[in-house]
Amino acid sequence: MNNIPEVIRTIPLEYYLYFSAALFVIGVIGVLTRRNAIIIFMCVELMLNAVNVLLTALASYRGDANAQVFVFFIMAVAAAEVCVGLAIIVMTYRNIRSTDVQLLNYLKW
Amino acid sequence: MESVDLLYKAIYIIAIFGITLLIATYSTYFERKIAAFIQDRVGPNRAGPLGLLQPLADAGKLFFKEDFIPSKSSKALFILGPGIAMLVATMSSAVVPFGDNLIIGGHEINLIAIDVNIGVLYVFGVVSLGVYGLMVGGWASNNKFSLLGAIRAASQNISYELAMGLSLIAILMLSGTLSLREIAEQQQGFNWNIWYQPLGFLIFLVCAFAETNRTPFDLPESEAELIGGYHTEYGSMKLGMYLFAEYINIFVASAVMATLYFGAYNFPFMLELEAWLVNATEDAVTANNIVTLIGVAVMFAKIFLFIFFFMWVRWTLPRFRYDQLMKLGWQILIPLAILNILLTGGGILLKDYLF
Amino acid sequence: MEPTVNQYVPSDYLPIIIQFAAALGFVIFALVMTHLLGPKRKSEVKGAAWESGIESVGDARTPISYKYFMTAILFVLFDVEIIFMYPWAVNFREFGLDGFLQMVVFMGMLLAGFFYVIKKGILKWE
Amino acid sequence: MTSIILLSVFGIANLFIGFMKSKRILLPLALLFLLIVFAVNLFSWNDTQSYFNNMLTIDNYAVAFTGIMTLTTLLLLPFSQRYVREGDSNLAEYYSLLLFSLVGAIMMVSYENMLMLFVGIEILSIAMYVVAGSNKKSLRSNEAALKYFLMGAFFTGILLFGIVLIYGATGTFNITEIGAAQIATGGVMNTMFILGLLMLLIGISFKISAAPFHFWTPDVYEGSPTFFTAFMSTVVKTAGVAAFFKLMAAAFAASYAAWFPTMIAITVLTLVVGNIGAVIQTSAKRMLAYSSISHAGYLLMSLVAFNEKSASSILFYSLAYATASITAFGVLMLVSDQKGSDKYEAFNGLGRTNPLLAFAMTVSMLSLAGIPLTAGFFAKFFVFSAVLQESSMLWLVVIAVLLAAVGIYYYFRVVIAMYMQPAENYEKIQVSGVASFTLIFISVLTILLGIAPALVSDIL
Amino acid sequence: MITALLLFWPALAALLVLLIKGQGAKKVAFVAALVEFALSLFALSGFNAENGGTQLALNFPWIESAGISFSIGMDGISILMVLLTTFLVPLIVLSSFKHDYKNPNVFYALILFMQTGLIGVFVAMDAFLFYFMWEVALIPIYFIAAVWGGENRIKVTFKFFVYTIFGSLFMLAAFVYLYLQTPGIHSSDVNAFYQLALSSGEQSWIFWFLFIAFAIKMPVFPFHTWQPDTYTESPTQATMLLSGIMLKMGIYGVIRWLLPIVPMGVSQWDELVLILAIIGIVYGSIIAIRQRDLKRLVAYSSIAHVGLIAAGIFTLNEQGLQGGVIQMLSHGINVVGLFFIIDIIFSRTNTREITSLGGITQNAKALSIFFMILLLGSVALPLTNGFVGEFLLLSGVFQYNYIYGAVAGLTIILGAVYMLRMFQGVMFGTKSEATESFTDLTMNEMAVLIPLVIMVFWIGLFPNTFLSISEPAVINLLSIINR
Repeated sequence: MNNIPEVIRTIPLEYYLYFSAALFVIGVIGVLTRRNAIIIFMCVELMLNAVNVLLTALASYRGDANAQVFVFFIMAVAAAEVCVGLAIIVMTYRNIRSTDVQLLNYLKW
Repeated sequence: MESVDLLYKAIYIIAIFGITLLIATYSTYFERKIAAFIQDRVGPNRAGPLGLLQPLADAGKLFFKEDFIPSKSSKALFILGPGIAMLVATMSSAVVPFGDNLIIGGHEINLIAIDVNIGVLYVFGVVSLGVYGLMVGGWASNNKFSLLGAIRAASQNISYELAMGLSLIAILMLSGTLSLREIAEQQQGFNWNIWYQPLGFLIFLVCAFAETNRTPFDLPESEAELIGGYHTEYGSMKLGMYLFAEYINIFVASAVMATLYFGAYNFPFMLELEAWLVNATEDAVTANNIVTLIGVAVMFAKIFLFIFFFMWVRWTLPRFRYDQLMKLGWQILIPLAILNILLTGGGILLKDYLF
Repeated sequence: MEPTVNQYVPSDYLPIIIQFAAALGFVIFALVMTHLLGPKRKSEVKGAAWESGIESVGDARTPISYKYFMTAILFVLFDVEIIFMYPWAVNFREFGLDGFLQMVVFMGMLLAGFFYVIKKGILKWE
Repeated sequence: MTSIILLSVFGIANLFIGFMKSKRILLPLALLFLLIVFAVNLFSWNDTQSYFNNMLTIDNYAVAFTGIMTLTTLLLLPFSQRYVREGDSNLAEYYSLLLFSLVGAIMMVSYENMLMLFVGIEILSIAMYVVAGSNKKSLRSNEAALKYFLMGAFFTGILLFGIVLIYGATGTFNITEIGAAQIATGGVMNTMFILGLLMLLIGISFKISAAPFHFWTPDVYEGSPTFFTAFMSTVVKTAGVAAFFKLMAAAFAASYAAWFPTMIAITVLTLVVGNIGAVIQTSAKRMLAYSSISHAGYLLMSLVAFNEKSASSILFYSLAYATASITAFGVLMLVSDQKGSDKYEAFNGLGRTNPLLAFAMTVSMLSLAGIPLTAGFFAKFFVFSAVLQESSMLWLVVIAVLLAAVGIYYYFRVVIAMYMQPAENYEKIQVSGVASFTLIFISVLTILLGIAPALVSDIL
Repeated sequence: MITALLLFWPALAALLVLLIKGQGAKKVAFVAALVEFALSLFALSGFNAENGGTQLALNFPWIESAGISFSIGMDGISILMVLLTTFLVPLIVLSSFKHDYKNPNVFYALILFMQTGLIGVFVAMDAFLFYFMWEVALIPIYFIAAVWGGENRIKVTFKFFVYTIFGSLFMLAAFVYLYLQTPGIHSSDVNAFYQLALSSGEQSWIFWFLFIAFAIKMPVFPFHTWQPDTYTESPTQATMLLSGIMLKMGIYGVIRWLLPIVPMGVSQWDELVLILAIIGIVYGSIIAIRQRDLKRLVAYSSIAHVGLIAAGIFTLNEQGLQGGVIQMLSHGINVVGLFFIIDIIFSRTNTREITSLGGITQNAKALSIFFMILLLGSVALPLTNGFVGEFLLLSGVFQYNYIYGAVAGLTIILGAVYMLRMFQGVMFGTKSEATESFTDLTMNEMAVLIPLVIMVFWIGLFPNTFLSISEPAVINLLSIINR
């Protein structure tokens, strides 16, 4: 029996790295290819969570609480972003009845 | 964990699962019986002795009804909705300790499905997933009543989740752990949290009612306004699952309340009893097992009490208005919960500094 | 996080999978069974959304009162703030008075936001 | 630190004051708040303090930039008269958001730990997402907010991943320790570190709208209400560049060789895109948006120069650019409110109808173009001299000089419109007293800095 | 101190003028300009002509940390330029009295403000101050030309502005580079620059950076394209300022800031510059011959004259430099006079086309005489001011290279051709519709022309008055160049 950081360490750090990198890349690809604002936003959240996974793994590997605290902050900030972001998306939706970002071309990209 | 332990655990989990389903099934029966009792009538009495087979008959009926999906709905989500609701409901009992250690053949078995140190968070997390079941179902139905019901349910659930979370904080400050088993262990004997947290319990209780969409908080399905609420379009076992999930939730909520505030499997003079039994039987293992089993019984007794309470309230109180409901959740319970935290914190500090 | 007295290994979480499998199994079983057992008769009227017997009008997916939406957003915000309190609450005794006062400041901010929201009338229904 | 606390408290107080019936009190009150913060901030001069276990360090660098950003906001506020006049129900919220975002900005210039950098950026950005869409009925505003938000969140993700990779490579979030870690390892850097560094660069480049991550800027700046565009292009940019430089100086000085090629490419691209982009615009607002990109390029120049002069040249440039931009956007706001257009033509005849506005605008355009007698000249001068310190970067200065000459073209289009083009109607634009006073003040300040730059340039 | 007073008085006066509403502004401006002239004479009285170095200097730190100081002072060349400025500005103001410009207060304030810039350029002994003043002089003239100019003014003046700024940014870059080469805590003082030991490669590119800036201002072929249009479209006062004084900034810049700082660069490229200058002479003259518009004609003649000055200066000998200095004065006086006369003609006939003019002599005897004198000065007839300058310049060029000298000598012949053609076309012949009721000079116009004509003869007859002032400075400069 051992404690959680040690448990996390039973899996090599690289795996966490690859895993979170994969998540992150999926998020990036999603942002770049999708047209629905909400899905884009969810992909962004996926990116943030990839970061969180990696941070947690690193924190355990280094026995450093700083990284865990960082995760907390990312979560809090992500929540704030969700609020503002959803509000913006809803506001736009009420005006154009769609969440397709391609429909928004009143300004040149 | 050894495979034998795992086996025992699996048996235990299946057992609890079965018990959960059983209790949920029979809750419907008791609900009607209690309603009848309160309204001074007989209640179900045809199927089997005292109508005891009534739930089975109901279940059978649900199974044999047409598995109907409205043409304009989103098919996949329509099926997913009740599935999620049911899944989530049955998952949440995993971290509740129904009893202390049972020692069988030298193996010590904790009477808790999953003994993790984040039990409270687990319950919280899983329960809040329940909202998805309602939302998905209501939205997938593509029916205005369903949608409105689902949204009402969702906003009601999340509103009361805040107060619930805040009221839990006070408990955590007292116990210093997130593990439900440890919280239960700390309430050894008659040292129940309810004595320290009456206000917290009250808040939690109200929130538990709201979370399970029980009267007086059953606005999502208030027949007069919204027909069936989120499950207007549902039939057959899919409807059954929503109803089932509700009763399972009642059961889990009762279990959690019992664990957090009423000492779980602890009962007064528990240690004395065990000491006496060790003396009497001269076998620590047997004594332990006997006490544990009594504890399990006590636990279920407490749970049943709460379930009864749930039903009692249902047939006693009228339904809230929606604005009253939201006002209660946000403007009364949340400040109260914060006040409770401050009082608890102050009390603990005062105690630590003075004594 | 502080290592706790009781220690855990990944396999401690195995029971969750068992429980999940059991729950999932039951759900799938029930859904499949009811699908197989029940009769199947379709008709246009039956397939339409039920709106108190009146013919259904338009699509149900219309925007509804923004109040619900505001509630959801506020929930996200406050819930995260509450989550912040959990580690603090668990380690409350360790932090002692200092920690308590810091949390009072935190809750002060929270309450300020809360009262702002109330005064703004966002939680006013009807 | 006091300024951070004060701003937060004032911001909250402002929200509640907003519930009062009269909205008239809000503007004076917000000005008063900022004045207090500005004054209090100065007390920290030469009094370096660390807070929160070294997560924030209020040193002279931070105080100077805080001062600039507070001053900028202070000078910008009088131009919100439109909202005051129309009795916008969210006026208090706008002010509060500005105050809150200033908190973020201050954190960005005083961080010692990447966590604070991240939090600062987010506090700033989230407030900006909101204000970008504050004109709820306008589709342009909606679109600007949505784009800004989606892109902003996306690049925040990249920034974060960069921070985490750097943490993975060095084991710390403290920028000084990161710097020390590289020296300790003899500047050896693994893939993780390089990747992290690259992502950091991308993330921050986005925030200061450096090319090729600038694409959002013109749209967002054009779509947002002009008042907030002005805030974005001044305070946000200043904070971004100051944070960028602090990061590079403290954490990545040892790996200069690794990021220098990337940064110099970004810088040149930014200069080119900003200036060339501005030339082809027909809308003055959009021109100002592109011009803000180009100014990011000049600011980046002093960053890539990366020597002891960089900090003070960034400081001076930020101040000069901020003062000029306030006037530019302020006058644009007044003009476009009246004429309903933000094209160049809207400025026609302004020299005749409103000599004061025209004069202030001229001064600001001259300053933006970097013509002597204005602060903008010395700003460019300090930047160029910082870059020329490194003789290998002469070519960069040549490019910048050529592009600065291009800049004159589009800035003067405004001046030409004001003084030389006939207007359709000569209707005087109503300007409130406090706005007029601010314009005069800024013009005097711009010229004063253009004559005696030592007032500011020597403090760092 | 007197230098600082000279520098700041016009700026102060400009602020004062700005406050005056209505046409009274011009009078105040005139008085202020006269005061400035008196001040410059006072400065001259305190000036020691024997000394080749900087006098009446003032130096205090400006941007202390950067070693940049507010350093002003005058040597023989500077003071002549300052005198030219202070002499011409009151005349230019006076010449505008018959016009009623709108917003006169702004107009005259800008002129006075520009004077500060011009004097600043001539007295600056610090590179950045020089650059600063260079631009300070540019902005007012841009506005004067752009706001009060002719139909095409917007495009034309903008071209002018961008051209000049473009060049001056190169100058700035070069200055910054030089500044960074100075030892210790850097300095941008002119003497510090003189002492730099730069490699020939550095000198070479610095030369071009600086040269482009000055060449645009002068303008030397092929950087002249902004000039004829700008002269034509600007109001006459702006044209006078541009051609009479501003143009000299470029030449002065070459003398003060180019030759002594990068002598090696100069010796590498002076051949090319000379060729350019001489091409400019021939080109300007030939184009001038073909012009029908009076203003354009004088504008192109200006290119030719400036080409000669540039050629003379780049010979790097004493005759050339002295000739350049004296020719700057002469050209300033002549060209201002000519433009004024063109303005007079234009204001009475509403045309500047040579073909639609003619026979003015019959109505305006006095005008004819003044015109003739200025014109002869311009074509360098002996006894006029033009002769002294051109003689010295040509002899300088001859010393450098016979062939160049011979080609440059064409300027006199060609100049005579187009000038006399112009005079003939405008003044003689039959009266045209436009000149039917031509009136002679007014008192006011006389008051402008008389001082100019006096100076034409003064310089022509007693060039030593001025040559002696500049000689020590030129010798001093040459010693620095040949260090």
